[in-house]
This record gives sequence, C-alpha cells and structure tokens, in this order.
Amino acid sequence: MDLILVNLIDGLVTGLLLFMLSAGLTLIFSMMGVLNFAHASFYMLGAYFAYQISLFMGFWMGLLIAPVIVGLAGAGIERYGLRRVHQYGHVPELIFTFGLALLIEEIVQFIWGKNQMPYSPPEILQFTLFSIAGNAIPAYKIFMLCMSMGIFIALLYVLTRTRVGMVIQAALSYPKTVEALGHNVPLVFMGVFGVGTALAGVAGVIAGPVLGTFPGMAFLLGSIVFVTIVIGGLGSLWGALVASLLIGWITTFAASYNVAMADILVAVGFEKPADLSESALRDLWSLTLPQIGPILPYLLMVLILVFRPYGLFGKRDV
Amino acid sequence: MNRQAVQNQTTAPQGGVTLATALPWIISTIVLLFIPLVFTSNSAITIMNQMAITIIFALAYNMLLGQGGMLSFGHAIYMGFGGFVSVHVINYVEDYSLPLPLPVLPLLGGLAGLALAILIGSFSTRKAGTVFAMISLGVGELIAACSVIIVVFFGGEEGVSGDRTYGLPVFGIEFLQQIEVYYLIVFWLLLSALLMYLFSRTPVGRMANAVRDNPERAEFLGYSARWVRFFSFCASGFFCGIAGGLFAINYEILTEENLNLVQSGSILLITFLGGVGFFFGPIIGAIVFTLLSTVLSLQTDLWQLYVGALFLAAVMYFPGGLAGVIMMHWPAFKMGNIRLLIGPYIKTFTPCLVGILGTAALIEMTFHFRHAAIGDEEMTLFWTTFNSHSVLPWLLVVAVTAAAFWLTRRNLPEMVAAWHTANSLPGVSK
Amino acid sequence: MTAVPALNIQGLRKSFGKTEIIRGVDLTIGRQERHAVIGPNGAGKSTLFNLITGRFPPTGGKVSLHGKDLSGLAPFQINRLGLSRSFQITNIFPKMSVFENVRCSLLWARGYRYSFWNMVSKSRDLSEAADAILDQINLSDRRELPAGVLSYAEQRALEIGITIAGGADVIMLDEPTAGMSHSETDYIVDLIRRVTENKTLIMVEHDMGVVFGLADRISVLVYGEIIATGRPEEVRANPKVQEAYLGAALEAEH
Amino acid sequence: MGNTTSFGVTAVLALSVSATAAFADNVKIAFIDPLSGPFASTGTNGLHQFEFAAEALVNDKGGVLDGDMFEILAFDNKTSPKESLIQLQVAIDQGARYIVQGNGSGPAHALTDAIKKHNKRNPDSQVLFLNYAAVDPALTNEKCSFWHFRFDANADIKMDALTDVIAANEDVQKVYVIGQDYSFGKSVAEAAVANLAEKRPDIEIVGNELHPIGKVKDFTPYARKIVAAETDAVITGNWGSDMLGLGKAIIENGFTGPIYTYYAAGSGITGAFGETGKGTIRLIAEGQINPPATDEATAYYEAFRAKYPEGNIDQPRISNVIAMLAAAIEEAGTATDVVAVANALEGAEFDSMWGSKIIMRPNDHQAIQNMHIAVHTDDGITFDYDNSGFGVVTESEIEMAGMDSTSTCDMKRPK
Repeated sequence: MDLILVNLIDGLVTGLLLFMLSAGLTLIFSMMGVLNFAHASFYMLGAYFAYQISLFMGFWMGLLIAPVIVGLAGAGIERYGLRRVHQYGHVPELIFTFGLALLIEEIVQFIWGKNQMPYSPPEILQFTLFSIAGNAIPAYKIFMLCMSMGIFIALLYVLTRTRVGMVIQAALSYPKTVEALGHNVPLVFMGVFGVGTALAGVAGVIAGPVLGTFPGMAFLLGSIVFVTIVIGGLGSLWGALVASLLIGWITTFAASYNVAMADILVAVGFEKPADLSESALRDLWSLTLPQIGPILPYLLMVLILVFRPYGLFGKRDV
Repeated sequence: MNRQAVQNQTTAPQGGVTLATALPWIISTIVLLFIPLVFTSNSAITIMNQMAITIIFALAYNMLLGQGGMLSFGHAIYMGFGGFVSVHVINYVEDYSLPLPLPVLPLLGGLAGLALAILIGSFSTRKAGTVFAMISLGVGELIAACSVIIVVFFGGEEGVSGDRTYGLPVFGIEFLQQIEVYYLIVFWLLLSALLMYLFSRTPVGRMANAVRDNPERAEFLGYSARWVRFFSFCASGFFCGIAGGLFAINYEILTEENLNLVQSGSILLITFLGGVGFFFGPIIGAIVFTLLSTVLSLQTDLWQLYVGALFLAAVMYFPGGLAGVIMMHWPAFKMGNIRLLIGPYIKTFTPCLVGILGTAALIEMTFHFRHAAIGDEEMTLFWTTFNSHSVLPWLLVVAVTAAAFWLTRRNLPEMVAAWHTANSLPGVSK
Repeated sequence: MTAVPALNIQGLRKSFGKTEIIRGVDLTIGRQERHAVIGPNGAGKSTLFNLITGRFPPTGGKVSLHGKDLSGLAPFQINRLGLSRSFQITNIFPKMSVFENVRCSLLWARGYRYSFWNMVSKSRDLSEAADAILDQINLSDRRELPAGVLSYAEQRALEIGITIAGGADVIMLDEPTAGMSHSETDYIVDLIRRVTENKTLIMVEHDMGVVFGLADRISVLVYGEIIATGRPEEVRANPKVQEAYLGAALEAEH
Repeated sequence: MGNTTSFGVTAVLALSVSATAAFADNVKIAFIDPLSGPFASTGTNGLHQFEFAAEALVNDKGGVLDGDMFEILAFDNKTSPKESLIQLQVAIDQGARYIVQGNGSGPAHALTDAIKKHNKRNPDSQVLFLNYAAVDPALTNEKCSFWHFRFDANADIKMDALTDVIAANEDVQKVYVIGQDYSFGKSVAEAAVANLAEKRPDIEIVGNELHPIGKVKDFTPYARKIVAAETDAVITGNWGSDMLGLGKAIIENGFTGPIYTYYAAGSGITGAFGETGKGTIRLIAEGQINPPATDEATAYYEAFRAKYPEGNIDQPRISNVIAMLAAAIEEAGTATDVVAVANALEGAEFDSMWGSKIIMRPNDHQAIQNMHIAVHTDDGITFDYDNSGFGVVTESEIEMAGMDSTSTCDMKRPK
C-alpha cells in the first residue's frame, strides 16, 4: 500500500515532466502541423546550458537563463530554418527537424564531449523531505513537482485568460481561420515555437540532474513525447496532460511490479513446460512486466490509433 | 517556384520500350558488371555490396514515401524480418541438407517481408498522413524491442548468424569470395530495380501517385485509397525483404541493429537526400550515404556532424534532393543552354567549396586543439601537416575561408542571372 | 424518360451537431436530364452533393442510383456504379501531368483495377482514350505539364475532364464556372454541353445565365429544403422562388 | 543515368580507402570500435590506451623482430555489427593481421564469426582477433574459435570472483540482481544466482530482474523495489547511462549497502557519481589502479597522463594485449604467419605491471588473471578518473580467478 503511494508520486513526477515537453510539442504540432523531431533536443540543450551556467552562477541562475536561451534558439531556428522549409510541405519540414535533432546531438558532443556531465541538484535541495515506509522522497523531486505544476497553471492561465492565448487556442482548432482573421500567423508561429522549446528547456534544466545529462538523453525521450501527444489527441492540452500522467504511471507501475507472464499463463490454464530451454516459447514464459514496461506506451499508441485515430481527447484526426 | 514544379513532376515516359528508356538500364548493367575490374580490393567490393543492398532498400522505401506519399518511421523491420527469415533458412537448409540453391534465398526473404507487410498493412494503411506515420513508429519500436526479448527467433544482442557456403555449388560457384556475392547482389539489384520501376508504371503504381496527391479525388475515380496504399505497402515490404535476404547472404549475420529505429531513420534520410521525386533519387542517396558512412568515417571522427549539416542544408536549399538538383538542369540541357552555366558554376561553386572545406578545417582544428594528446600538436588535414597549436595556420584558414565565402557571395548574382538566361527560350517567359 | 430514374433521393437529412443543414430533400432526376440545383449561399447545395456521392454519411433518408440504394457505400463504390463528380474547389492531382490526370481517371472504368501486371503505357487503347478526352477539353497542348501549373480555367476544364473520363452516365458538377470571367464561362458551358451529351447531368451553379442556358429542369434549395422543382420557365415564374431568391437576380439580369 | 555518374565518385573515394595503407613492415593492428555515436568516449579512450601502449611498450623499445613497429589503425564501427564487418574488410585490405575490439558483444560475435569464415576462405590473409573487453562467456565456450583470444575475464569468471568476496562477507544476507535485458545482462544474472547458491545457500536472492536496455528514462521505480526489498547488496552488469541512472537512483532513494558493478568507472561515470557514490559503488575488474601495483605501472600511468590529461587507464588489460602480442611475435619469429603467433599466444604466461600473472588458457583462449574488487572513493587515490578527484581503490584480490573453471570449448585448430 505504501509502495503504491510512493509509485503514485514517482509516476506523477515523470508524467508532469513529460507534460512540459508534450505541452509545447502539441502546441507546435497542432498549429504548424510540424512533427518536431528535434523537440527533445531542446530539452537536452536546456540541460546542457543550465549545467554550463551552473558552473559559473549556480543552479538557480541556470534555471532562469537556460530556458530563455533555448527559447531564443528555438525561435531563431523557426525563423531562419523551418519557415524556409515550410513552403515545401510537411515531409521536408519533418526531415528538417529530424536532421536538426541529429545535428544538435553532434554539436552537443562536439562542445561538451560524449560523457555524462556531473550536473547535480543544488545543495539546498539535496535532502530527504520525508519517507514513506523507508522510501525516501528527495526534496528535489517535490521541487520538480511544484515547478511542473506551476508551469501548467501558468500555461493554463495564458491560454484561457489572455488575448494571445485565445488566438492560440483558436489556431489549435482552426488554423486556417485564424490566418484569415488577419493575425500575424508567422509571428504567432515563431512565438509558439519559441515558447514550446523554452518549455522543453525548462524540463531539461530540472530533469538533467536526476535523469542524467548526456548526449543520448534526447534520443531516449524523443519518440515517447510524440506517443504522448498522439495518445492524448492533437490540439488538446488536457489530452496531453492526461496522456503524460497515464504514461508516467504506466511506466512507473510496470517497472515496479514483477508480474510474470508465467504466472498469468499458468493462471489461465496453460502448463509450464518442464524444460524451458527446449521450448520455442521460452521467451514468452520468462517474460516479466518490467521487461516490457517502457514499450507499453507504444503498444497503447498503436491500439489507440487503430481504434480511435483522433486520440483520447482530440477532435480531429492526427 | 519553377524548381518546385519541375522536381515534383512525375516522370512518365510514354509508349513502349524505346532506346531512350532502356539506355540507363543498359549502361547501369554494364557499369555494374565491370566495376569490380576497376576496384578489385575486397573492401571496395564490400562497400559496393553494402551500397547495392541499401539501394534496393531505399528504392523500396521510396515506393512508399515518394510514390505513395506514406511516411514510415519503422521500415527497417521489413528488411530486418526478411533477413532474419533468410538466415534461419540458411541454417535450416544446412542442418537438413536441403537442395535450396543460395541465389534464390532473397526471394524467400522477400516473401517474408511481404507477409509481415500484409499483416501490418492490414491495419496501418487505413489512413495516410500522421496516423500511418505514428503507427509505423509504434510498430517499428515494438518489433525492435521484441528483438532483444524474443531470443529464440532474433538471437538477442549477438543476433543470428549462418554460413552462406552451405550448399552445393551453383554453376561451380560456392560463394566463398566477396566478388561472387557481389555478382549475386548485382543480379538481384537489377532485377528488383527493374521490377520496382515497372511497378510504378502499372495501374496500381500510377494510382499510388494519384492517392499520394489527392486521396479524395482518387476515391471519386473508383479507387479505394486504402487498397491502393495497401498494395504499395505490400510491394514495398516485398522488396525490403529481398534487401534483407541479400544482407543475410552478404554479412551472414542479422542482429538487432537491422530492426531498430536508427536504421529506419537513416533510410528515410537516405531516400530524402537522394530525392523522393524521381525513381533514381534513392539510388544516388544510397550511394552517397554509404560512402559518407564508410569512407568519411575513416577520415574523421566528426563525420556525423557533417552528415547532419549536409542533411539540413539539403532540405533547406534542395528539397528535391540530389536527384532534384540534377533534374533542375534538364530543361536547360534540353535547350542546349547548359554550357552557359558552366562558367558561372565554376566561378561560384569553387570558392563555395573552398569555403565549406575551410569551415570543416576550422572545426577539425578546434577538435584537434581540444582533444589531441599533449605533445601531439601536429595534425594532418588535406594532405598538409601543421601544428594546430600555432597561430599561423588558424589565421591562414580563417582568411581563406572568409575570402572564399566573400567570393561566393560576389559571384552569386552572376550565377543566378546565368541560370535565368539558360532556362528561358527566346520569347518564352517562365 | 424510362421507368427507373437516374437518381432518386428520398427524405434525405443531414445534421452537423445540432444544426440541420439538409432538412428532408426529395428529388427525382430522370435519365439524360440536365438538372441544376440553385439556391442562396449556405442553402446546403454542396452538402447535398456530398451526401449523394458518399463523402458524408446522411443522418436520414436514402439515395438510389438507377434504382440501387447507395446507403453505406464509400465514394469509390458509388463511383463504380456510374456516378462521377467534380468539386467546388479544384480537386485534381497537381503533381501529375495533365495527361496522367486523365489517364488515371480512365483506369478503373477500363477494367485495370488494382492490377500490377499491366503496364499502363503499353496500352494504346488507354493512351488514345486519354488523348481523346484531352482533345475534348482543349488541353492537348498542355499534355505534359504538371496539372498544378495550369491556369485556373484550365484546371477547371481538367477537373471536368477527369470527372467525365471514367464514362459514368451520371455526372455531378459543383459550381463548374465559379470564379471565371465571361469568356472562360462561355468556354466551360460549351464544354459541359458537349461532354454531357446523352448523359445525366446534375450541377450546382450560381451563374443564372449558365443555369438557364443548360438545364432541362431546375431545383431550388433554400435552407436545406427544395422549395421548387421544374422547367426553367416554371421555376422562374414560381412566386415562392422569386420571393426567396430569384427576384433580385432576375431583375439584375434583365 | 544517376547510377553511372555516382559510381565514378565511388570509384575515386574507394581508391582513397586503400591508398592510405602504404607503410612497409609495420605490424598493423586494426582497432575496430565505436569512435562516433553514444559509446564513442569509451572507444576513443580505448584507442588512446592502445596507441600509448604500442608506443611505450613496443616502439620506444625498438619494436619487435628486426625493428618492426606496431601501428594502430583506427576504424569506427559505430557499435554496429554490420559496420564492424565492413571495417574488418577494409582493415584486412590495408594489411592488418591483428584485430582488436571490445565494446559490445554484438560486434564481437559478428567479428569472431566473420574472421572464422574469412580465415577458412582466404588462407593468404588470415587474421587474429584479440578481444580486449567483450565478456560474453559464449565467446570462449560454445562459440570459441582458434582465432579469438580474450584478455579480459569473462562475465562468469568475474562473477565467480565477485561472489567469492560476497560469500566471505557474513553481513550479506540478501542480494538483489538487476541488469539490462540482453545476453550479457542475462548471463550476469544466471552466474550470480548459480554461484551464490553454491557458495552461500543461506543468501536470499530478493530480486532478480531485467530492464530494457537503453530505454529506461527514470530508474526510480526500480530503486524503490530494491530499497523495499531491504537487500544488503546489489549486483548489476549495467553500463553507460543505464549504469549511472540505476546507481544514482538507488543511492538517492536511500540505499547504503554495496552496489557491485562491472562497469561503473571511467568514461565520465566516475565523475558523474562523484560524492554520491562514495563507498557504495564497487567494481570488479582485472587490474589494480590504486594503490599502484608496481613502480612500472606508476610510471606508465604518469606518462599516459602527461600525454592524455583527460584520459583514464580504465582498461589496464589493453597494455597486456600489446605486450603479450609483442612477446608472441618474438617467440614465433614472424608477424605475418598468424597461426604461429596464435600458437605462441596459446598458453603464454606474462607478468603484468598491474599486479597479476596472466596465463592464456590454451583450451579456450581465455586469459586467466587476478581479479580486483575496488571501491569508488576519493580517499587514497593516486590516479583518479575523469579528473574528478574520485577513483577506484582496490579492496580485495582474487588470485588467478577462474583458473579451474570449465569450458565447453571444442576448438578446431588449423592443420
């Protein structure tokens, strides 16, 4: 029971972190139609920039400055790269972001090398806030939780209470109409891209110290962010939130419980072969839930796309 | 945007077989047959084998992307599956001494790829666009993940290996040497390329183009977009499987890397780099990419940086890929104006190339400066050895690079003007 | 007119959310009739077209083609039964050549179906038929150009060419002359007249000159209901029509 | 037309591949390991160690035979079996007769297999495979080959040694085994369970699980289970970011006991663990770094540091590979007849500067040597890793580990 509570908290942290990435991506995706493959690369840039800044000015300045730099870089890439490619259509746009992801990873390796960076949480947060049945909950985790909540609330406020937010929301559902209404759509695009990438940057800054700051961190997270927004449904912030939490909890719980396929098979009436090494199905018999935990989201996505192509909360086809 | 129109146009020669349509095939065949006489080393042949396999794979991929407008993020699984089945067949045939000659093995690989494509395509081709793309990503990831879990079939991390020299010699050939395998691959390359080319000329191939451009209109012409996509998908899976079978013969080992997303991503990049708008585009892409990854990686550790930059530059400035660049010149060539371009091209692209090489040199020098061993300050670049820690080479390279780019910029208007002249007939405005 | 009408619509309804766009349409169109559907903007004319051709599923009612019920059929199945349509917004294959556009629209009707053992370019029959249609729509000299670079009027002509190429005997044209100049309109009207010879034509049109010049019968659709159907002079004389829609337009014309 | 023009380019470039091989009489050793991609840092560092060893141990002493120098040719295999095979072919064409590789069992299996076939099919250009780090036991058991020599202890031998130490520690009552879901992770787990069952039946295995390799973003849930199981020790074969992620998560969630690892040192991992891992992370490896085993090792390491200030000697066996190869070539009297060299290597005995005698076991070509269990700390460090102030200090030594271990190898020797 205690472990369930701990897992709920852990899953929440993972889920909200994922949400910071998927929120920006769903905005970009639904407004501009761009499957931004480089989104997770901005998350990586956030972590590396923050690490570099933290060497000179400490963690907190990194938290403040790094996302801004990432956002500016994102806006710049939109302005001088993506906008140019936009005229050629969606596939070239996608290849552009694909190549961009590759290039960013290479540049990061060129500048910082290929090793893990010793990027750690600030001293002030390096203590155990409380324990549940022997399971320590580090203060930094709760800090991550508060940060992501804060950003979610701020985002919700901007989108529902401000004029810019209204335009963006309208653009999510009716991208063509908004253009027709005379809004400066390129500027909105650039702004959304900048803010979206900055959000990814924030995620990188706060996740870097716990999940590791290394050149593979973008690739590790890259496709799962797509999976999240597709499951949630395009253009739906709530969908992104729900899907993020869902994936956070699914992966956490799947990793936590050693449900073995053998038990399930025996329970439904199959007989375990005496000599597993000779059986053609030996891999099935030895399968456990933690083994397949991280690929469950993909399975979920395929099933959702086959039976409900617009995702959980989406109104139009992805 | 004249370029846009030209590059996206589907080339469709009329009438039956003419010398003009057959000529590229004849030339390719002759070149493929005689090239091993020029490059006799095993490594060159190995690289050419790799190229040929990649060409088949890329052409098969372009049946989807270029001709059918379907973007797949997990296409490696069809080639990989074909390869795994082939290598299992090799082992099975060896264990039971069955009379299966090696040269027909790729066909079995193809059928395996086809079977998987039928299975996956039955639900993934219902929609095009993002739904298809994301399903392909999901399925690709699932099967790639299975490859380390289902050890019985995929062999885990070390993969499954076999020995291609199992059987009776076919016409006295035992496939001991790379060169023998080369000719086997060339045979299958020509056959598959020809079949894929002909496929694009069949009703279903033509309708694949129509469905790519406008699925709704195609539906109102009596064709179900879904079935057209499904048939293209299956055909693509079949040829991917053939590539997989050849991979099994050439490398005699299949591993998890044949299925993973890296492989799927690179075939997308290869195809796009070559140009999706033309049948021969992926061929160029496969050749260039194989050279980059084998030859450039021998020269520098930073090759992936350059490849990444190349892709970005290509997609920004040449969205039609390398084939698009070549075909851009076709109108001028037909009008006999190509010579007008030669001078301006030399004047612009020579400094441009120098500038790019200069930039690369600066990157290499920075890298060397930061990572070289102490006392090991000498580096060799473009057949020149110098000290990367002294100021002079830096000044020199910076100056040359800057001058080269300045010259490029200065000569650019002239080239653009020449381009317009070369592409306009007297009295005809574009 | 034969016993079985070309198209028969009974009690057709369509709602989007709470709004009912088509509110019970009954219409019978005989063989080889040229029928025009007119009505003010937003009356639901294009929606009616989309319901007939299976682009949208209807909320209620049914459509039958040559006496065959079309409910639940996909557009491509309806097309195979001999109904072909054009679109209000030009709907061609922009990246393919003009010739290819026409040839593709011939494929199914000529029985090529999903075959991957025939070479289309080998079929003289197919090429000649496609060229004949190009000739008919006056685009022979544009044969090799990508359709996307044609002028607007040429694209509209191509659209009609694609629509008729399959040899369907019921042709539906959605605003074929929209956005055209006078001379272009005359060209298209003449084209339509020629290519729909001995066929059933159903068209949505705003240009009254075109409507009264072409149509054998006219239906007036207002707010999702047909308020009048009949020969041009009957419709012109119908007071309900004049009140609802035609009055202003007719006055302006004369 | 595209095919023809592009093949011209191919031609020119393919020529340049073979044109670089023009030195005479050098003993060419092809290093085929990742120099780009995620494992490039390990690969590059390994290359530096090879180049340094060749210079310091052979070339500076006048080479082998009549002054033939060792030359290391570097090839980037991107950790891919396919690329390994292409580069193998290029290497052979360039005249390399000795292949060294270590990162990844996948490429190692592909290479042994390909070399076996190559040597059978091309008796004129036979090559030897000197495996310095791929530890899959199969390579010296059912898949063993006359052409393959392993200089690192295999996973089973390491686990045998490791469990000796664990068995001697009465405080350990519960052990948790966790690893990556692939052949190596599985063999580590199997060996751990089997060895513990034999040596200390009273030890309870409270957890034994695999997680997907390179796909886990957050190891917290795994760490929770480990902490909740109240285990006394953790054993893992993880490497790379999976090692760091797992280790950090376990420690941060309150575990204080020993974490026994195979690969938690160097390549930035030591630096990234830093203070967090102090006294907890333990490493089983063949060489003794701290305190330096011999004066020779101190001098060697200092010279290496002077040349590569950023580098680590985290694979001391690399110098053993070079030194033992040189000795074998001298004994065989030839560098080109690799069968003679292989016969000389078989059963060779060698005193390593890293504090061990090494015997190349003839029946399976597995090097038998002392194993060292070291702890991650900043106390008593002579040579740190990653310039972090932290390094590994040897706690215990297992002499000639696995000397009497059996092998299923049925080696086919050339006639």
